[in-house]
Amino acid sequence: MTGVDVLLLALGAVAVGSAALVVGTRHLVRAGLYLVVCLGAVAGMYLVLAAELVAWVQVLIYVGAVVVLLLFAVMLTRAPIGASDDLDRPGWPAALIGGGAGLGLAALLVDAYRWTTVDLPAAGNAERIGEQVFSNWVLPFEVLSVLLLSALVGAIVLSRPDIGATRDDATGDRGRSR
Amino acid sequence: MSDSSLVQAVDHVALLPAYLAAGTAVLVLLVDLLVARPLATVVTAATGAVATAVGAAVVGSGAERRTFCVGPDCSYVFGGRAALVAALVALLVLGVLALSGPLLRAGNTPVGEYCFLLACSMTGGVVLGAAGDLITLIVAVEVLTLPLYVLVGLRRGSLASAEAAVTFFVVSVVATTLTLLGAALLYAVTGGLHLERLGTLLADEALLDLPLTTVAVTLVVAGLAFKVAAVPFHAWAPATYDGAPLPVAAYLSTASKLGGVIALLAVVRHALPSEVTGPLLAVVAALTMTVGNLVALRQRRTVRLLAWSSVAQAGYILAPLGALALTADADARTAAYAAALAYAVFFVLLELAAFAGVVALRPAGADGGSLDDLRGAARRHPWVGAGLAFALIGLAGLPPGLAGLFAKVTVVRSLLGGGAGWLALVVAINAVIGLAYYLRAAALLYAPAGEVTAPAVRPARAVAVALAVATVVALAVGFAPQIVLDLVGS
Amino acid sequence: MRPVIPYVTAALLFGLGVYGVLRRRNAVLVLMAVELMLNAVNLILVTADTTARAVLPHGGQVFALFVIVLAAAEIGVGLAIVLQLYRMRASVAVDEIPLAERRAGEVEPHAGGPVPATTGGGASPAAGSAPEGQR
Amino acid sequence: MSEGEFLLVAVLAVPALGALAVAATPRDRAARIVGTVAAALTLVAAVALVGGRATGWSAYVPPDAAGAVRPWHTVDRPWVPGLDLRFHLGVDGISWPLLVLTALLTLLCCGYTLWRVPGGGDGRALVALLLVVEVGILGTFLALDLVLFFLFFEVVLLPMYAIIVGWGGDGTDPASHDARRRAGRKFALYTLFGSVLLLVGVYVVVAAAGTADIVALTGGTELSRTTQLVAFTLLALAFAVKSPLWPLHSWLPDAHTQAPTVGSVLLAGVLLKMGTYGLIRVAVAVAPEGARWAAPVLGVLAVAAILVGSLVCLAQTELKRLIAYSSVGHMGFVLLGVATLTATGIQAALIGNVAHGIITGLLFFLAGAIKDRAHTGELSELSGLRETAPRLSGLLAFAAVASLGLPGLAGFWGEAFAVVAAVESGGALWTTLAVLAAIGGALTAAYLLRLLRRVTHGEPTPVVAALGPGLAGAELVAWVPLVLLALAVGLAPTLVLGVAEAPVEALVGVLR
Repeated sequence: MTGVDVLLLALGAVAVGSAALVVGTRHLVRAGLYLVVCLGAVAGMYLVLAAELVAWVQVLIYVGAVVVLLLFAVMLTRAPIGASDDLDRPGWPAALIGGGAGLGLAALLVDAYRWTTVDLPAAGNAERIGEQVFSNWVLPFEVLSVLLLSALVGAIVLSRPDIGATRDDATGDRGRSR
Repeated sequence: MSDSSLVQAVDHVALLPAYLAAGTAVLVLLVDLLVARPLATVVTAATGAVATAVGAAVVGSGAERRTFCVGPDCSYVFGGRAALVAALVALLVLGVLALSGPLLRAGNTPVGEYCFLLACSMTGGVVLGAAGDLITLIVAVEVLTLPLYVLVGLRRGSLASAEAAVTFFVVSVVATTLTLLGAALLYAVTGGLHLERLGTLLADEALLDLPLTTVAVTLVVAGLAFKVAAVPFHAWAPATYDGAPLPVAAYLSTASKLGGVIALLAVVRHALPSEVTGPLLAVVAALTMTVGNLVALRQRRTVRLLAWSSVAQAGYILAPLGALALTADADARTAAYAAALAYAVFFVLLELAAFAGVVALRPAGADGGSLDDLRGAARRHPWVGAGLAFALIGLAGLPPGLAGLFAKVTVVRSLLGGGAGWLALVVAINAVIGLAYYLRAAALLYAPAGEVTAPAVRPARAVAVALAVATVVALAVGFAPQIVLDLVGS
Repeated sequence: MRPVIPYVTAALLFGLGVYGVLRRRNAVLVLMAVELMLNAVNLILVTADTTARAVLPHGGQVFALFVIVLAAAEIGVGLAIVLQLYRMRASVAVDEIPLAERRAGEVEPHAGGPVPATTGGGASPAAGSAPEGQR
Repeated sequence: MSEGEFLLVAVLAVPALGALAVAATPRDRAARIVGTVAAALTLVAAVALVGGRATGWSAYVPPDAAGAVRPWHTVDRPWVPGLDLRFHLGVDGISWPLLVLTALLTLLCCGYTLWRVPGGGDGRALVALLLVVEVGILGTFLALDLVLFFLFFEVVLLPMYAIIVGWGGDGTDPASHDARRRAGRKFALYTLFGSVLLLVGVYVVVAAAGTADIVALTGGTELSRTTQLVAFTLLALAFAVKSPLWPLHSWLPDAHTQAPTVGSVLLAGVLLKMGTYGLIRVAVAVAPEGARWAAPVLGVLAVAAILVGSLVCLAQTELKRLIAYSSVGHMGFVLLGVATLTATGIQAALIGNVAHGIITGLLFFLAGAIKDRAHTGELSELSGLRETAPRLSGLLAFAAVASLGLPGLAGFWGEAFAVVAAVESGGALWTTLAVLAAIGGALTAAYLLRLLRRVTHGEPTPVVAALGPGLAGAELVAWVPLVLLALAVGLAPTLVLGVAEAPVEALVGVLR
C-alpha cells in the first residue's frame, strides 16, 4: 500500500460516498452540490493517475458547465429548496439492479486485476494527448463538432418555442424574433 | 515526437460523402439564415442529400479506401458496403424530407432547424457505415441519434411529443452509456480500440475465457440493441414513434434503425467474438420478433402498429447474426452478415413506403391516428391506398411485395445454411403471426367506410412522389433482388 | 499503484448511477445519475491506460475526453427536452410518461387532428398550476 | 427461343399481362371481356404444350434413361443466384393435365363473371384477381426450381383472400362481413403457415444439396437420411395444409362456404391440387426415403380424412358446406394414392385430382346457381327442386353421381385405383386402410344420395316453388364443358393416364 494507493482510496471513498448522496438525497439542490463533490473527487483520481488533461477538462466541463446547467434546470423547474418526498419510486427493484450491477462489475474487476500493481505513467502528457487527438483521432473529433453544433441548435430550437411557431402565410416568411 | 506525426495523409476522396453530408448541414443553416425562405431551405437539404448519395455511390464504386490508419487498422474504411449504407441513409433523408412537406407547411415547425438536424443525423449515418474504431463508431451513432431527440420533441404544443422526446432521450442516453461501458471494459481488457484489431486480439483464448470480456461484449451488444429497439430493450420505441411527428417516426424506424443495425453489424462482424454474441443475438432475435408480433396484434393506433411491427422486423434482421455461433464456416458467416444487411435494406424501403402511405392519408401535420381512421381509405384514394397496402403486404413478406418475400427468404436461407434450423422455424412461425395484423391493416384500407367519414384530404405532391418512388423501387428490387444481394455482399 | 482501487470505485459509481436512473422520478435527477454512470466509464478508461497494453498511447484518455464532450452535448439537449416537458405539464416526473397505448377514455391533447398553433409550447404554466406533488 | 419455351412463358405471361390489362381497362364490362379473352388464350397455350414433345402419347421410356423428370419443354434462366433461384419451368405428363384443368376452370370462371358478378366489388378487380390466382397456380405446376415453386405457391394466397373477403358471403350486414373476413383470415393464416413450412423445407433441401433444381433433386440421392426425414416432414406438412389433409383441414369449409361461386370453383377445383401435386412432385420426389418412412402415417391420415369427411358430410345441412367437406374426403383418396408410393397409387392420385377438379368445380357452380336463385343453401329449404327446376336438379344429380364415383364417370377411377393400390401394397396395415377407404367410398355414396334426396325430391318448399325452370345461356356454357369432361375422363381415363404413365413410371423408378 503506497501513498498513491491511499490517496486513490481516499478519493474513491469520497467519490462513492458523495455519489450515494446524489442518488439518495431528498434535496434537489443538494444532489447537484454532491455531484460537484463526486466529480471533483474523480477529477482528483485522474490527476493521481497522471491524466491531468482529462482532470482539468473534467473540472472545466463537468463542474463548470454540466453541473451549472443541471442546477439551472433544477431552478427552472421550480424545485423546492427544502426536502421533497416525491423524488423516488419504490426502491427495491432499483436497489437490486443497481446494487447487482455495481457489485457484480466490481467483483469482475477484482477478479481480473486482483491486488496487482502497475507503474504510474509519467505526468505531464497533455502535449502527447493533443498529438494523439490531432493525428489518430481527428475523425471522431471532427464528427463530434457536428454533434456539438446540432446539440446547440437543437437546444435552442427546443427552448425557444417562438422559433417557427408563427408564420405569415401571405409571404411565406416566418415571423421569427431572433 | 516528430512534427510529421501531426500531419497525417488523409484520403479526402474517401471522406467526400461525409464532407457532403456535413456541408449540407452547414449550408442549410446558412440558407435558412440568409435566404429565410422555407422552400429554399428544403431544396438545399434535398440537394445535399442527393449529392451525398451520389458522392457515396461514386466513391464506393471504386476500390475500398482506407484512411486515418495506424498500421493496418483504420478508423475510416469506405468500401462498397459503407457506400451502400451512406447512400441509403442519404436517400432515406431525402424521402423523409419529402414526407415532411405537409408538416413543414403546416407552419408549426422551424424549417431551417428541422432540415439542419436531419442533415446532421445524416452525417452520423454516413460516417457510421465507414467507422473502423469504437470511438468513431459511438460518436457517429450519437451524431445520428442526438438530433432525433430534438426532432421527436418538435411537435409544438403536443404533450405526447414532449413525453416521447423525454422517453427517447433517457433510454437512449442510458443505452449509450451501456455501450460506452462495454467499450471501456473492452479497452481495459485488450488495449485496442480499432474494430479489426479487437477482433484479432479477442481471438486469443485466454482473453475470451475472462468473464470480464463476456460482460464487456454483452454490454456493447445490449447498448446497441437499444438503438434497434430489440426486445428486451424495446419499450421506448412505440411510445416514441407515436409521439413524434410522422416523418420523424418514419426516420426513426428506417434510417435510425438502419444505423443501429449497421453499428451492431460492424462490432459483431469485426470486433466481437461470435461465440459470445451468437447465442446472445439468437435469443434476442427470437424474443424480439415474437414479442413484437404478438403485441402488434393488439394495437389500435397506426403508428404503434408500425412501431411494434418494426420491433418484430428488427428480430428478423438480427436472426442471421444469431446463427453465427454455430458455424465456423467463413462463407456461411459472410452470408449471414449479408443476409442481415439485405433484410435491413428491403425493410427500410418497405417501411418508408408504409409511412409515406400513412402520411399521405392523414391530414397535414397530424399524428398517425388510429387504425379506424384509415378505414376505407383505399376507396377514396385508390393509388395511395394501393401503395400502402403493397408496403404492408411486403412487410408481411408476401407477393406481390416480392421484396419482403425475398427478404424473408434470404434470412431463412442464411439461417439454414448456418445450421440454425430452430431459429428459421421461429422466423417462419412469426411470419404467420405477422400476416395477421398486416392483413388486418391492409384489409381495413379496402373495407367499406361505414359511418366513419374521415375528411378526404388530397395527399401532398411530395408525399405522393415519395410513396410512388419507394413503391416502384420496392417493386423493382422485388423482381431483381440480386441487385441488393450483390451490393450487400460486396 | 493498485489499479483495482479506481476500477472498483468506477464499478460502484456505475452501480449507484444505475440505481439512481431507476429510482429517481425527477428527470433532472435521472440526468445526474446518468452523469455518474458516464464518470464511471471515464474512470475505467483512464485507469485502463495504466493497465492495458494499449496499441495506441493514451487511447483511454482520448476516449475519455470524447466521452466528456459527448456527455456535455447530451446534457444540453436533454435539459432542453426536460424543460419543454415541464412547460407542457408542469412536472418532470419520468414515470408519469405512459409507455403503453392510452386507454380509450384518456384522450391525448390534440390527438387525431392538426396541432393548433395557438397552444404553442410558449405558454408556460402558471406557478399555481403545478400539481400538488411538486410542492 | 424455341416454340416450347415460348409456350411455357406464354402460359404465365398471358394471364399476368391479362390481369394488368384488365386493371387498366376503364370500363367494367370491357375489362371482363379482356380478362376472358386472356383466360382463353391461356387455355390455348396450355393445351398446345402437349404438341411437339419428343415421345408419343404413351411411349415408354426406361426409368434410368435420362433422369426421373423428363419435361417435354423447359425454360431455364438464372434469376437470383444469391438465393439459388432460377426461372426454371417445365411441363410433363404429371403437370400437363392439371395445367389444362386450371386454364379451363379459370376460363369458365371468367366467362361466368361476364354474366354475373357476385355482389361486393366491381367485376373488373375480380377478374384481375382470378387471373393472378391463375398465374400462381400455373406457375406452381410448371416450376422446376424449388424456390420458384415456393414463390408461385405464395402468389396465390392474397388474391384468393381478397376474392373471399371482397366478393364472398351472401349479405351486406356486418355479421356476414365478419364471417367472411374471419373465413378469409383463416384461409390466409393456415395457408401461410403451410407455405412458411414449405420455405423452411425448401431451404433444408437446398442447403444440403446445394441446388434447387427439381430435375436434379428427384430421387433424393444426394441427401442424407436425416435431411430427407426433416425435409419430408416439413414439406408434407406444408402440402397437407393446402390439400387439406385431416386434421389440418378446418380452414376449408369456412373458405368454401364464404367464397363467391367462382372463388369456390377455383379453390376446390385447382387450388387444393397444388398440395397434392406438390406432394408428388416435390416432397416424394426429393425425399423418397422420408416418404417411405412417413408413408404409413400419411396413409392413416388420408383414410381418416376420407372417413371424417364422409361422416361430417352426413351431418351437414348446408349445401356449399357439404360439398366443401366432401372435398376433404375426396382429397383423402388422392393422398391415399400418393401414400402407397406405387405407380398405380400415384396414377390414381393424378386422375383423382383431375376428376375432383372437374366434378367439384361443377358442383360448386351448381350450388352457386341454386343459392343465387333461392338465396339460401339450407338443405331443408331446398327440397323439391326437381319440380320447379328440372334441368338444374338433373345436372346436380349428374354431378353428385359423378362425385360418388359411379363407374363410367370421372370420379370412379381415382377412388378405385387408390383402393387397389392400397391392396396391392400388401401387409395388414395397407389392407385395413384399403377396406376402410372402401367403406369411406360407400359413405360418400350415402351422403351424396342423401343430398339428392333432400334437394331434388319431396314437396317444393316456398322458396323452391318460386324458382323458374330456365337456365341462362352463360350458365350452360360454363357447365357443359365440365359435364363433357366428366364423361370423357370417366369413359377414357387414358386421356390423363396416357400422358402421365411415363413420368409416373420414371418417378416410381427412383423411389425404389
